[in-house]
Amino acid sequence: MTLASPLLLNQLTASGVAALLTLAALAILTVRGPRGSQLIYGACALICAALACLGLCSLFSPRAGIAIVELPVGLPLGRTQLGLDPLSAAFVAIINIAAAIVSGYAVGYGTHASEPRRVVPFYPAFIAGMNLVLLAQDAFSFLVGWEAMSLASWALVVSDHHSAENRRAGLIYIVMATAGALTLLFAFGLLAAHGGGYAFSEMRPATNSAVGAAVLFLALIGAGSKAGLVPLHAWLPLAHPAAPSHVSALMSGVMTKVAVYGFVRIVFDLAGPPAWWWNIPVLIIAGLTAFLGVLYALMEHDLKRLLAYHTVENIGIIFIGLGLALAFRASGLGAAGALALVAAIFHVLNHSLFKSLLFLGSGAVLNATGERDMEHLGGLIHRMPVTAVAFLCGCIAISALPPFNGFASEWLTFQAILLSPQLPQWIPRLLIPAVGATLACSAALAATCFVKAFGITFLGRPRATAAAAARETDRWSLTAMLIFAILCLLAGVVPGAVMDALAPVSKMLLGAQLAPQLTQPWLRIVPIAPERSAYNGLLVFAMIVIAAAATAFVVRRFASHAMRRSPAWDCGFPDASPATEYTAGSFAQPIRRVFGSVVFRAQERVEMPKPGDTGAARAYVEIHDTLWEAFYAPVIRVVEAITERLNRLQFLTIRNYLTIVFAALVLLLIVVGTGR
Amino acid sequence: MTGLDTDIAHLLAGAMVLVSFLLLYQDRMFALLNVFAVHACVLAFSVGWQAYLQRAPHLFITALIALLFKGVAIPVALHRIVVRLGIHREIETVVSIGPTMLFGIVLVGLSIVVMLPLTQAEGAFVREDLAFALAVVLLGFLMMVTRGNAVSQVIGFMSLENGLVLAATGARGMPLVVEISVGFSVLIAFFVVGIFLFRIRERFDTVDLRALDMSRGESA
Amino acid sequence: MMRNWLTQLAQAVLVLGLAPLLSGVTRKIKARLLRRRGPSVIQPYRDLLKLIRKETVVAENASWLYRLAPYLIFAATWVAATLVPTFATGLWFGAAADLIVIVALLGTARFLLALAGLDVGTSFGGIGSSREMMFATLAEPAMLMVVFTLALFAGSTELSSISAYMTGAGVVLSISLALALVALIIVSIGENARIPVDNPATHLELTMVHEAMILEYSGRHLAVIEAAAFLKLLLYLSLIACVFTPWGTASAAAGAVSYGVGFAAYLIKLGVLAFLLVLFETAIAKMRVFRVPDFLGVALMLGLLATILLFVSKVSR
Amino acid sequence: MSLAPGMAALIGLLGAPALGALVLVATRNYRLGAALNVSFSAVTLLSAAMLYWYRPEPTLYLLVDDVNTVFLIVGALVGLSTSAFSAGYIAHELQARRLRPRDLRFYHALYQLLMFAMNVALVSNNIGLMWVAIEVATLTTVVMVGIYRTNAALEAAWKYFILGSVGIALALFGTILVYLAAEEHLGQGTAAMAWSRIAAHSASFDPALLNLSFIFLLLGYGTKVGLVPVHAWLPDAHAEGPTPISAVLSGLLLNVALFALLRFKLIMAGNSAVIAPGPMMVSMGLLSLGFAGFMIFRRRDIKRMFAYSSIEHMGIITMAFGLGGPLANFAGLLHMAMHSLTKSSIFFGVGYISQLEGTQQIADIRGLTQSAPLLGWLLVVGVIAIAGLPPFGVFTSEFLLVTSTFSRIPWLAMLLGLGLIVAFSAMMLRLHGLAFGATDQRFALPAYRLAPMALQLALVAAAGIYLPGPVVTWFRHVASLLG
Repeated sequence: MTLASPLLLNQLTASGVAALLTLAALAILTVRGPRGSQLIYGACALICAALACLGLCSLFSPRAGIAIVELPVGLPLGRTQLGLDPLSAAFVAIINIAAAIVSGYAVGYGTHASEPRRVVPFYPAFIAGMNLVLLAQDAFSFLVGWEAMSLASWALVVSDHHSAENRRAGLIYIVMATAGALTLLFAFGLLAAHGGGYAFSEMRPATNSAVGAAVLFLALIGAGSKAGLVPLHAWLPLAHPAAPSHVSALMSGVMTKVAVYGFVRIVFDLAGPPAWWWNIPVLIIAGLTAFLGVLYALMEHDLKRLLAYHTVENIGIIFIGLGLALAFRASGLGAAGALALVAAIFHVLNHSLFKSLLFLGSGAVLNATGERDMEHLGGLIHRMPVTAVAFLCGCIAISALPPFNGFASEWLTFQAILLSPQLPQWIPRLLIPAVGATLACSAALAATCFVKAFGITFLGRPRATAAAAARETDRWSLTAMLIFAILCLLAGVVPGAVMDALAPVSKMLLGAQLAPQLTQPWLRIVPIAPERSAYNGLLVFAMIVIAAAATAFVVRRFASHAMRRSPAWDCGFPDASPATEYTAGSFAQPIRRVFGSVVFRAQERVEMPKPGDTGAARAYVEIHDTLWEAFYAPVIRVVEAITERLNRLQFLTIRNYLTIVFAALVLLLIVVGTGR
Repeated sequence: MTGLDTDIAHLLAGAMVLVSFLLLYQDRMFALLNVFAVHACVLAFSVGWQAYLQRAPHLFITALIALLFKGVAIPVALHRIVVRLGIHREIETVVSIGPTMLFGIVLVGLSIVVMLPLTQAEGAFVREDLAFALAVVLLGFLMMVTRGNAVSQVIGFMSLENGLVLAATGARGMPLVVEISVGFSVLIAFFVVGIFLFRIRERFDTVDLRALDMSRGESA
Repeated sequence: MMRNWLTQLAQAVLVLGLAPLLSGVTRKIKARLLRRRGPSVIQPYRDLLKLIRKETVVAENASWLYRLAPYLIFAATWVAATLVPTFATGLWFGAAADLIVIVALLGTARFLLALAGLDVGTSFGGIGSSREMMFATLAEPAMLMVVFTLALFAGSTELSSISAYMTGAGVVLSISLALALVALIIVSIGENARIPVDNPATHLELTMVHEAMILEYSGRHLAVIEAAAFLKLLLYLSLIACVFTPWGTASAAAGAVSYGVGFAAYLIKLGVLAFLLVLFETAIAKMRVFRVPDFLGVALMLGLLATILLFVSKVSR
Repeated sequence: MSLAPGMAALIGLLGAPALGALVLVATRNYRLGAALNVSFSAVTLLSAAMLYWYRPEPTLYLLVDDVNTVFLIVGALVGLSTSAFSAGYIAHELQARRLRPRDLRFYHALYQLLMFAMNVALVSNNIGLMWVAIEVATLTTVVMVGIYRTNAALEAAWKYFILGSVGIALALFGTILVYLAAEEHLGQGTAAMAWSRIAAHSASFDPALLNLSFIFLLLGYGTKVGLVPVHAWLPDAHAEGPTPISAVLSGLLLNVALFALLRFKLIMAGNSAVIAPGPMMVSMGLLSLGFAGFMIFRRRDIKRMFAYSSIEHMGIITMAFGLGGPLANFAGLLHMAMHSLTKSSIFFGVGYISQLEGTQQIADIRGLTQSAPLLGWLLVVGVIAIAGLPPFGVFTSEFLLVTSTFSRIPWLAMLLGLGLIVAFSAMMLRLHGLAFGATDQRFALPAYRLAPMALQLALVAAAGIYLPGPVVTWFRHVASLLG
């Protein structure tokens, strides 16, 4: 159906971005207290909702080519070009749905900010920056949006600037973000040089395989560092938790998706047809990212950092899908490529939903208890029942368990992996099953991790007074979280709708698309052929509900209704003190034993008191951030060494400086004298 | 002009290089001052000769400045400063005389080498005048670098600047030479006065630049 | 269509009915092998009924999750079990969910069970949950690797198609298939808390895993969870039966006779498999907890090996 | 007879500061002096702006073309806002007893003298005259740097003076050589010193002489530009002098010296036989960029830190011009203008900060966004702008420079990017300490005194978002002139 002319849609979207920017300016001037920030957040929610609708409309509106909105601003030697093609339209829809709901949450949550003026103005600017990236059809405005996104989020990260930890996070974040942007700058420089212009339309024809390869690696570094690919993820678990929780939700659930968009845009759209080996680096890095991300998460006891590390894992899953798409595309297997790509973008949507939900939940917890450390939480399910329900949905979804949405996209990814024998080359055919195993492993680990996250935080008994005194959060927040939970379920139950919505994207990027799914009987999804594989989320969900209901009914019908509350039995010697509960650390101990000793050089040490000594025995756990020690510490050491050396030049005598000048002069004279 | 004229100009230029070497050789403050006076006088003669050759009367002003200001005034002033500061002990050299001289020779060689590729159209003599001027400049610079004491550094700078004036006058019909030489005299005056000021303000107990570097903006 | 409906329904009821019997049989055989007389094979039914009639004791700080979990666990397991063709393929519901979904459904059940174990906040519940999840992190990928292998053979993840392929002429005795079988067996031992991974009969606290999670449960809740456990065992055995010994299984459009045959064949297969399982169990001793990862890791490696061998050897279909 | 508007503009441009210098020596009242200072600078700006439309006839001594008009206008603009800033600044210095009214007379007079000298240097067509003007400018700044007469200040001035004079001497030698090269073709006398003539005929000059001369000019004027390794005077001079002078140094004097360098580069470019000046400039630029980037890490003095940042950006600009080509030149030109505006405005902020905090030590300053919100955030904005992040003009120029370089010489662009990142991280490291962190101090600073800073930053932001068409075409034309 055509709802409006694409041009009009693009103009409206652009004006939506402008509206967000004006909102930011307005916030600087007006916001003083909670009231003002509530208004701003409300407005953000509305604008984002509108933007999401626009994105959907232009996704579904049939188009020939792309209607460019040209603005006279921007690059002096070019013109700013904005517009939505199916790819950007899909992402606009995805990020703005999440952003809208998060803004709604912020209406309630944002009132707790101690210094709203450090948060509220940057919030709309942040969203505006992300939308600008998606709208941009030329390199300059793309990078402007990219950097605006980084800057605004940096300001939000350091908004609570009193803690040195946050300042450090902000520093690492902004530096790595800028480095990434620089590599993207290189990529665009290459493309522009070969295409003869900074507009994407001019770059596309530049199909030179060497250039393409270089661009692939640059994009992998540039966009990958923003998305959080290992080993460029270091900033992510520092920065995301440091920001206020609704911002963390945006950064983890939404901003990383913009990075994924950047990668797809550059590699699939601009870099020309892929060579057969392009998928190899992508798949290897993606597999590592997925696996290491979840392992790091398992070692975390800080709720928000745990979630941040899971973002790393999910980015890995998404990039596995993208790598598969690259492989299939290179071998001309259009349908398979479409399947992989759809799976990846579907997972983008899912992650933006459940990760935002989980961060909002952690925000609610943080707000109610003032605690991010799970070792001090527990038993919140009694005091925050609604939050608990929503959070549980998020946990099941991110653990890729049916009938929620996380499973649907991972199922599709598995189906894509199973198509890889069709590939002619040997290396991918050997690599991809290994990647599949990694994917399966990380899915199982994720389940473990979220049993820990939910179990330790919400179940059991409170481990600290703060947790015991917690209160359920405000209505706005609860509504937002419940909406997210419902969306997670919906996307899992009718995945066909999403897949059909993403068909134009795969058509645009790969020239192939999956068969329409909504026409299948009983709303099942059939990626390739019904006798090959099919999944029907709706039916599975219905069956579980019916079976559970039936069982419950039967049991209640025939069973004795007598029920008694009593102290826990605990094999006969229950201990009242919560200290005897299983903690996050002890829950993760088996995993630490199995994987950690290799990956983290983890060591456990127990100090037993002397016989007869009544002192307590102490257990120490030592864990190394091996990636940091391998990749970042050396760089820092080198820089320090260099600065140490060079710094002496600040403290020479005038005569020494004269000597340097003299030396330079003589040197140049010699150069010229012996020049020919 | 006849060959003899240019030969004389040539000779004077060569003489300046020689005197520059003498400057490098000195290790007594007063001797240094006297030699510099000679340096300035030779410059004055060469400039005057150029003025005569080029029929450029204004160059005589430059010559006069060289003679009076650099040949007399500055040495006298510095002499008094040296006495006042009581630094008429040996000049502490950063690099000892011998190597300095050797390096000086290398520099002269270098300056000739770089002048060689000049096209013949210039005329051999201008070319070698230039070479000498460059040599004087470099030697002056060398002196600034190898002497650890402000007064001798001033002298190094002035000999460097003499080389410039030599080159400027050697270049036929170059305008603004007078202005430039005046400008430089101002500069040198600054220099001397600076040293003098530092002394009488008693901010630095010695004008040895090492001491001058004591107070750093940011102490390491 | 209608027939499929009925088969499906019958199947759902059948697995529900057979599951306790299977456990009863295994216990009986085990007892015999240990030279005990052992309880009657219908003892599990009696246990369930008794439990249902008993008063339910719920720990004080147990939450709604604790009381809801048993039903969900049971439901997920049951749905998964009904997805596995027993006596007839071409189940109507089979078209809606494939082998991966079955694995994932069991994952859901495990997830909820682990949460339930943590809910009361006792240390034993914690031990159980954390160890169970640790086993799962190896067992689940191993299972998925098996699924990959089968799927690559049959060019489908649908159980019906797979077993159809296995019966068909195209099947070859391949090393991958053997590896997959071994992996699948190891996984099913681990998943069903059998020796050497875990001992269903133990109540020695420090060694128990599955029992530790359900330590606090009693009455009807316990009954439902036990039923779920029975179902799980049945599921795995009939999965092996359906994939690796598909003979006799009736096809979708077959007549009543072939259904009868299929049913008989199914019972026989179950009996044999149960016997083998128990034989294995009695033959070896239980492992230390931290030896188990190696045991399951072997399964994972075998599965991966099987898959890769296929990927390399096989032309795509 | 009526006076051509171009000539009138020129007279205003040179006359206003000259007259200003004379008048200001005579004014005792420092408030009046400050006011006069501002007004004279305003006149200068007006006449500079007039030059954009009306050009006087070029003579052997004076030449106004598109190239130096850019420098003139930017310079006059910075000069005006700096004078406005210094009006507020010196008042505080008086209260703090760091300066006496008598100093201010000199200060203001010298300020105008400096403006005069720099304008002369920019409009002079005669390379000798240009040299003289730059020497005068140097000497005036030397005096102004030493105006506090503290140990550190005198030492900085002394260092600046000695290194500067050596630089001047080298530049002179280069000038003489250029004259010699020109003299044999253009005849003796002034004609052979007129840049326009020389540039026009340099093709036939003796390449050896030109090579030699360029070495001396590169080192001589490079000293003024603050290129590594002849930069040593710059950080101390910036750190110890009064902040307005730091602003003028970074915002103007460096550009003037760079302009001189450009003029001679054009002469070189005219002759095909010479060794290309580009590589030398590029390598010195890169060296400065990297060196300054690393040096910023360990700076303890806030003004010295930004001084090093000036070295860094001068390196970038020199590199851009050294690369040549329309795109790189455009980028260099834009970067030059943006850097002047941004850096001077940063120095305004730094001046207030050091006055409020009573120290220049970075370690003693923290939480500015809390203690003085407006000032603190302006500083953050300024640093972000100078660090080359959007939506500021510096980003535009760096975007153009990096992309164009990467497409031509990838490894060079890599080095450039590396230097940029190093410098960026260093700046950010310091900024986090300065702008954030808990503090219980609260400063009251009237907003209007921040007007110059805010206005310039706004200008930079505007330029980053939208550069008017005429300006673009103008800059492109200049870029094409710069070859």
